[in-house]
Amino acid sequence: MSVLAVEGLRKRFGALAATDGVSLTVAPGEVHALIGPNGAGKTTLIAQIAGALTPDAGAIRLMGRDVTRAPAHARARAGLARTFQISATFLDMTARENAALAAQAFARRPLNPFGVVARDRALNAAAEAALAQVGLAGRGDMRARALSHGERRALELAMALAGRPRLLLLDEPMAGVGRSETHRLTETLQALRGTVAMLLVEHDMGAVFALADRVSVLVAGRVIATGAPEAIRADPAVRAAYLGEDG
Amino acid sequence: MSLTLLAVQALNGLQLGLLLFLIAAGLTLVFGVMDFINLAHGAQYMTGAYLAVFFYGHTGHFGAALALALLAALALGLVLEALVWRRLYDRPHLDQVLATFGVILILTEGARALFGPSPLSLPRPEILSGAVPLMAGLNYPVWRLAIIAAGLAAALGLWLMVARTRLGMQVRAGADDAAMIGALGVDVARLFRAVFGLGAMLAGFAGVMAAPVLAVEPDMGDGVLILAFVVIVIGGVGSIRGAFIAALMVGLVDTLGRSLSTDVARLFLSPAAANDAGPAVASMLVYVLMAAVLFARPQGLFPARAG
Amino acid sequence: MTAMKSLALAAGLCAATAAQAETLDIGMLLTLSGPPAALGQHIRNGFELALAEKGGKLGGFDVNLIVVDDELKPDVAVGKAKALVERDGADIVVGTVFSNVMMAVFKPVIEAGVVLVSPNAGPAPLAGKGCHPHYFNTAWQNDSNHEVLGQHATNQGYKRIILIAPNYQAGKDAMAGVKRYFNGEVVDEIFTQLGQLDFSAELARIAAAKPDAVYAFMPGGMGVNLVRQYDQAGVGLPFLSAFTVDETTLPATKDAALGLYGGTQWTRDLDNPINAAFVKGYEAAYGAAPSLYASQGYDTALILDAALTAAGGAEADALSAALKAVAIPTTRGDFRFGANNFPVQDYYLAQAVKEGDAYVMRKVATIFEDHADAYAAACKM
Amino acid sequence: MRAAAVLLALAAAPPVLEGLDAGFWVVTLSRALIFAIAAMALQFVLGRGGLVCFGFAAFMGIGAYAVGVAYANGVEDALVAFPLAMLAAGGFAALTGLAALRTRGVHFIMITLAFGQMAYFAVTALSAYGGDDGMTLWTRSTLGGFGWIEGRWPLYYACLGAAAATWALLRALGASRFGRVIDGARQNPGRMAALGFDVRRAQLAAYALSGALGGLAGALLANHAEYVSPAYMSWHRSGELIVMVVLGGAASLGGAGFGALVVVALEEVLAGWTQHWRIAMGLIVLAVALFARDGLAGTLTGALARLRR
Repeated sequence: MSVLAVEGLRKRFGALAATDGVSLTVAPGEVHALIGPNGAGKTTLIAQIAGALTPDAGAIRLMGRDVTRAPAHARARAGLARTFQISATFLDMTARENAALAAQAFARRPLNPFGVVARDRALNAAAEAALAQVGLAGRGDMRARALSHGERRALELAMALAGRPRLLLLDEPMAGVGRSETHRLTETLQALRGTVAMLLVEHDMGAVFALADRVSVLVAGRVIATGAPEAIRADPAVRAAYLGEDG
Repeated sequence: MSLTLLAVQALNGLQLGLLLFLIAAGLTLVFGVMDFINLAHGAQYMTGAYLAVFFYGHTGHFGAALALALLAALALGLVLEALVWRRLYDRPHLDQVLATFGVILILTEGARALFGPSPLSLPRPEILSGAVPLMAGLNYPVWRLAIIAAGLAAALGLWLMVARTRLGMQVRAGADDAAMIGALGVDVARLFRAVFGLGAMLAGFAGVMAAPVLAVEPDMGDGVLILAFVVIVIGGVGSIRGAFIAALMVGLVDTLGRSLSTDVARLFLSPAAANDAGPAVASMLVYVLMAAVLFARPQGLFPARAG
Repeated sequence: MTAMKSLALAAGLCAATAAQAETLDIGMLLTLSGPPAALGQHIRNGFELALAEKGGKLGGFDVNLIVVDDELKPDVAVGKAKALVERDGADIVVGTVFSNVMMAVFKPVIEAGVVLVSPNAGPAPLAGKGCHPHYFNTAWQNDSNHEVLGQHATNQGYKRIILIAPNYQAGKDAMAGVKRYFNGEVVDEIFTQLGQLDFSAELARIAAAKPDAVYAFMPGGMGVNLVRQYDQAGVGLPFLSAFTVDETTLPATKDAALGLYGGTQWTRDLDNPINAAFVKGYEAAYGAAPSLYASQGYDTALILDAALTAAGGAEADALSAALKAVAIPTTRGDFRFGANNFPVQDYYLAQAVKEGDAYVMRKVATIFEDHADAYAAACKM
Repeated sequence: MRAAAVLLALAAAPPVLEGLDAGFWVVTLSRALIFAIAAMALQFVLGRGGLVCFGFAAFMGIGAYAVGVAYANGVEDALVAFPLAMLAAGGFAALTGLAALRTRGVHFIMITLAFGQMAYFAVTALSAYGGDDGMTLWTRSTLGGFGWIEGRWPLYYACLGAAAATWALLRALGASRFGRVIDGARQNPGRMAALGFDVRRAQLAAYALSGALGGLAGALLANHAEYVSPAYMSWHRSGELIVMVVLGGAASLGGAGFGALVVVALEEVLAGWTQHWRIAMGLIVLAVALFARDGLAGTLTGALARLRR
């Protein structure tokens, strides 16, 4: 049973069909990459799957359960975690507090009014583990605002992992990140392969082909091809859509 | 409740609506373009009325008083913009609320210190001081028709400016994304000054038009300020069209509510209870309307800011 | 401008108290801001005029007058009343203008063991079962002036009338007062919001109902607007009122008020020496025609002067006994308190007229003689 | 540590003031403490939660009227009236919060203003309880039949106790997991939802709690003034409360309380000097808004820090 099943998803903004009948699945432990030119509707698709946008038609199933209309926080609790294209961390909080907050969502009593969260050993331990996983081990006390762009992308990933999700939605994690940090992020994702299913939206072809078990190509809101990385690389329709060659 | 009385109340509602539009137009422009919450807008309406009374006292001629009052309102608006507002554009809304709350206190108490606490009055210009028989035993003052005309003229003028002129284009673009048009080479500071000057003049103009009908006293700005905010929120912040339609809605709902509520309450309650419930419900109607609109369309009816 | 004049007068006042007599602190709690501020200002002017004429002394005591503005806000007034009696140690409190403020400050002042003398507000509860030996009213019980118009409407043979008043205690008292003496039909009772300034909706309702006459109670700025809009709308029906058409609103309403009626216990043409001197003195000091409120402020000072002289001090029980026994000539003629410490006096119908360029109220007829208020019987003192 | 010093100073105020023959200031300080409770409750949702409520005076008014209505129906015991006041105000906050929390930004400000005005006009229609004129409370609330706050000092210490308890409660809540969720919801509600937090439910709980504390302040205000009036709920009061919080420093709980003390004391002092005290008040408020970026508390602590360095 696939971790994520999207069937006939449709979303229009006035005349623009941002998502025009998209169907795709992500098997347990699989890394399914989603590529396509700018404006193909990748972020809109991710937003619908994560619950930030409500589709006009179609269905989204998470671990077999229909979440098409479920609010974002319900999907997160059902095991779906995501990162944002424009990184969305809590700038006034330290890196450890950010990760601890992510872990808190899945702790026994997330809104517990008693106790001092700053000295909550369980949450801080989970936070440190998540930070270590993305190579931010020593940066726990830095305010998110003071981190470099690459480190903030890593922090976002740590926050997504802190809740031990079943499905990871990655919206261009490598965007704007330098060579060395891209390499480290790819290694981190490489280590996660098989433990958590991932839907990876990314432009960096190097990372895509290094990580993806399967690749789908989205053009103008429609999936024009799905298959193994090598097959997609050779597919003439994909080359035409990407490189603009005729025929 | 005969049909003619309903027509008369609708006319009263229209007049209140258009007066509210004059005030709300300036507020929605300033708020829409500059994302600036100006609580002192009601005080500028009050200042316009006092300026007219002051200049009428010296010139004895309504037309001259009106012109001088508008110029003085513009000047005061620009001075306020230079001294205070300019420092607040990039500050959070809360700081703007605090600063403009301070300005309300200064302008209101200043008027009380200069002109005394008692209400003053501004006589209507001779030619417009008559009354038109509207129904048996009720004449409709020509001056209220002048307010309606002034409201419509201002609406038309503003619509033309916003839709047809370069400044209007910049205003609409500014309402959507002021930073962007700054990047495109528009002197945003000059645009803000122009918008703010226009807003101050509109508020002053509304004050001058209202002075002959209502009493001119230091606290006249408060009640109007709240209604103006209700109007711009219903209409959609930054939208002139929204402010116009919402102002008419609020004017009609408030006036018809005030005249019908006690009769309607009498259908369900005893006369004594109706006398209590009627006026209370009438005053609440406008806020119920706004809460309903915000609940259904949180961005207002005609949001200027896309998305 | 009026503020400057009263300051000059006060300055003159201090210079007059040469001998070092014992000082008496009198707290004066009035509405001096907002639309009805003129009422408080007139009462203050009247009181200070009498004080100045008596060389700053009442009953032989030097008077330290502490004037406080209650802003027509009952909750603000409570705090200020407490400050007057507890912090400033006021021996006597003179106030308030409005009934809703009076109901709020009554407890703090009375419980501080201080005599409370109202130069204006006379709400029904304090005339009836809520009366108190230390509470006196030198003006009238709220309903009385309205009863004058109810009696006048009956005398005129009107069959259907409409009442309009603000939605607060004095507004309800006004309507009760008119209905007590009017034997025709009250077609509609319109309650407006306190401080409302635009009456277009209400005037349309009145015109549609076509009554024989309209009765209005709209003090201060509200009255100015109603009278002006009533005239602009050309309703043309007889306009009866109390506390709406008087020398505080005539300067703003001018011609719009001519011919309109008011019920009052004082007019400028009451034929007695004290009144003639008062009118001349007031106009000389303030350059404006005095109103019934000014006369009430003036009379309050005269009454306190007589009572303090008799009692020899401001101790509550002694002063109250002296006040109860007061029988002196005032601007409205011979003055005495009834059993419930409210005045028993004559009431007149007055009409707005223009004399030269001044707009004043003239007496048209005497409606009641030695009239006590309707709640005196319920007062067990 | 600083909090203990402040508490000690406030506790010593009555004997010191009485000694300086300024006993009436105890009454003013009691009123300041009551508004400090409301300001701190407002700071929790406005400063920490980012929810600019422009109808907070309604919660105080409902709390005051709960005490007034209970009193009119013979219930004078604070053990009944005060919880009733907090329940009524908290309930109103929860109910209106359900609708208000669907909106964001200036629309949230306006819809809370709308609910505040509705409560205000509803109360003016209650002619059974004095309507527009309000209602006098002839005796203050008792505690198990005993007149515990009849005198000036007992009422002061009751207000001080309530203010200290409110401060402690909100400070603890702020440091708890619940507090961090409210904080996060202010910074980025979308991110919080993506992490799995039901943001609206958490904000509604915070909003209802602050409403209940507003009700407590209202109950104390009714006893302080021994009078209840719709004027407690006017939008001007809601505006003044926001000014207190922002003037004091919206970012800090203590700052908001300090802002309330400053505004109430300032009003008292300035009103003593000139009839037109509002001009001076307006200038002070404007100066703080323009120059003291993070309020009096922020600026003071900044200055102190620089001094110590």
